[in-house]
Amino acid sequence: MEPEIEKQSARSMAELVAIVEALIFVADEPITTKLLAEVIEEERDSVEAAVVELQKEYETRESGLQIREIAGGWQIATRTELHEDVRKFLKTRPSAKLSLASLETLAVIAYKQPVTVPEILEIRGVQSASAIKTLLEKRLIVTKGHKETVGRPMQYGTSKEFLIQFGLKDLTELPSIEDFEDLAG
Amino acid sequence: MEPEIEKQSARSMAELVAIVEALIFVADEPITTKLLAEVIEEERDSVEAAVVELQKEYETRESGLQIREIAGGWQIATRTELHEDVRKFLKTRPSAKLSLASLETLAVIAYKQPVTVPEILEIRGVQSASAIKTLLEKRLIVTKGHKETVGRPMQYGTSKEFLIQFGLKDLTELPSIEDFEDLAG
Amino acid sequence: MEEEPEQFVFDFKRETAEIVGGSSDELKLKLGEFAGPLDLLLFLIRQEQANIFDIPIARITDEYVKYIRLMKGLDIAVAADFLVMAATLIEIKSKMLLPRDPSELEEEEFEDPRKELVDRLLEYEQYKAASQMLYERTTIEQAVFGRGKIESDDANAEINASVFDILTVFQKILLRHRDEIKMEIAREEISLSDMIKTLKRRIFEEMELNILTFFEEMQSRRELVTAFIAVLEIVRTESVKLTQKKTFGEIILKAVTNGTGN
Repeated sequence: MEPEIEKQSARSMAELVAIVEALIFVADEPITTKLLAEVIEEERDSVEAAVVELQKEYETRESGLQIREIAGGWQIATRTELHEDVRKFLKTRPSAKLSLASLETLAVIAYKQPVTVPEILEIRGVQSASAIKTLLEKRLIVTKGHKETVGRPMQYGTSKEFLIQFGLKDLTELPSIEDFEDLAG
Repeated sequence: MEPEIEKQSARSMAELVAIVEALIFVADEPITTKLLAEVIEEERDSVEAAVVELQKEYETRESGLQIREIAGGWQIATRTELHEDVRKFLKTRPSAKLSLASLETLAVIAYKQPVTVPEILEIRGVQSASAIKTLLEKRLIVTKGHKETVGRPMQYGTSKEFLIQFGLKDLTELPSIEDFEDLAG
Repeated sequence: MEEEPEQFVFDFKRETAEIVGGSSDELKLKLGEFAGPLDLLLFLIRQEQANIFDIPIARITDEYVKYIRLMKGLDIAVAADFLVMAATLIEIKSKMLLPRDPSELEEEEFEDPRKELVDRLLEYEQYKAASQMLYERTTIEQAVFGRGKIESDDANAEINASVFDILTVFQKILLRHRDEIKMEIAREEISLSDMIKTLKRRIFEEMELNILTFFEEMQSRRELVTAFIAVLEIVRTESVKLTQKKTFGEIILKAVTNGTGN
């Protein structure tokens, strides 16, 4: 006896649409109808119908999002008309998220400020130019005038934005290494 | 002439709802009304109204997704009822829970913040160093500057990540500690 | 199949934690996880079905001490805080045994030796209940999922940094820096006379030294050559002899003790 015969959907169309929406949403990559059907154990035809229904729903309510068929699978994406605003947001979003290189550079600047690029290089052992650019763009660091030494290199320090994003009242609130020594155990 | 005067929305409510939906979607962490308003250059009130409208829309169409207010911002997430299918697809298990010691330490920090290590010891009756380290590593707590007392011990408080992981809008959403009184004895 | 235990790493109702008395001395212990001495104490009070405001201190102290002995017997490391509590309990117990000063008979002036402990237990119990609430919240929260990755995420990195991360990273940089300096120092070539000194010290400290082991410690070809010359030099001038247990066996440098060394 084929198990297929017993595979009768207990889900209504609305439920099917909802679960399909959730799965497309959590997937890291476009998800195929086949995979959707396997996961929720439904017929491919009904899954396909549910996705099409969902797609229509997004269109009729003029959502800021769309259900897109791409690379043989389904995906939720922002609507093309909104790309300008989306791009603007992506560019300006304040974020404490940093790459490791930026984080390292920020750490050196935070603890050694005011500090010049050659000094940062000395401590980190690698060039930090692009990290400094990123940090300036994110407004986490600011320039602190030239150092009165050969070549008068620019000095950098942390900004007010840095304090806000890291929840510090002032720089004295930066923890020191000793502060965490008790936790080492 | 004040530029403010010109700041009149050229967007209809439907357009506002759409753009707000798109931005909440692309943001990789809860996005505040304030930031939304800044990016699209609209009044906070109209943005707030748009989000509430969006939230209603998701509810009435019984979407598989929901608009949630969390950690002071807005987020799109799957609906609780669908967790079994979603988890099956993601092949994830409920992630490892915190130990009893870490949870207790977290509870003390959440209610007593800002609080120092000796103060936590006083309440729990046991050293909490390794629990604090775990909580720091899991980003559930952050340092809150030094306490101006003998030894200037470091103070700790809960983080935004704490709000996110425990599904809280803000700290006031925590039930008051006195509410746990009648459980005694 | 394995998912169940993961979901409940511990049980707040603590139905599984109990001390089970076996036959004679053979006590069996079903270990519950106790978050601290106050936690254990609360458990014992509840197990004895005692009133928290009128703790039968003698009985609870006995139970507490018994439990700690059991843990020790099972080679479970007992944290110092548990021992501190045992001492506190014994102290309270002895205070309770002291006859009350008749002049203090008025109830108001009489301070119950248990009071401070009771207050602490009550406060602790609140936080324990709060931690259960947190536990439930995160369990519910685990049923909610955020969106999958989208393209624009890649542009935004990576580490959601806190002050703690800044410090940790800075510490790592300092360590890395120090290691590099150490390496640079090590890279400087050691002179022949220093090498001879090192070798001599090693032979006289260890009585005999495997030549291969010594050579393996060298960090560069130049050092190795210096070490080789040093060995030749020392055998020629000092009271040291080369021995080899069998042909092609290990070569050992030995100090000549009943010295005829010049």
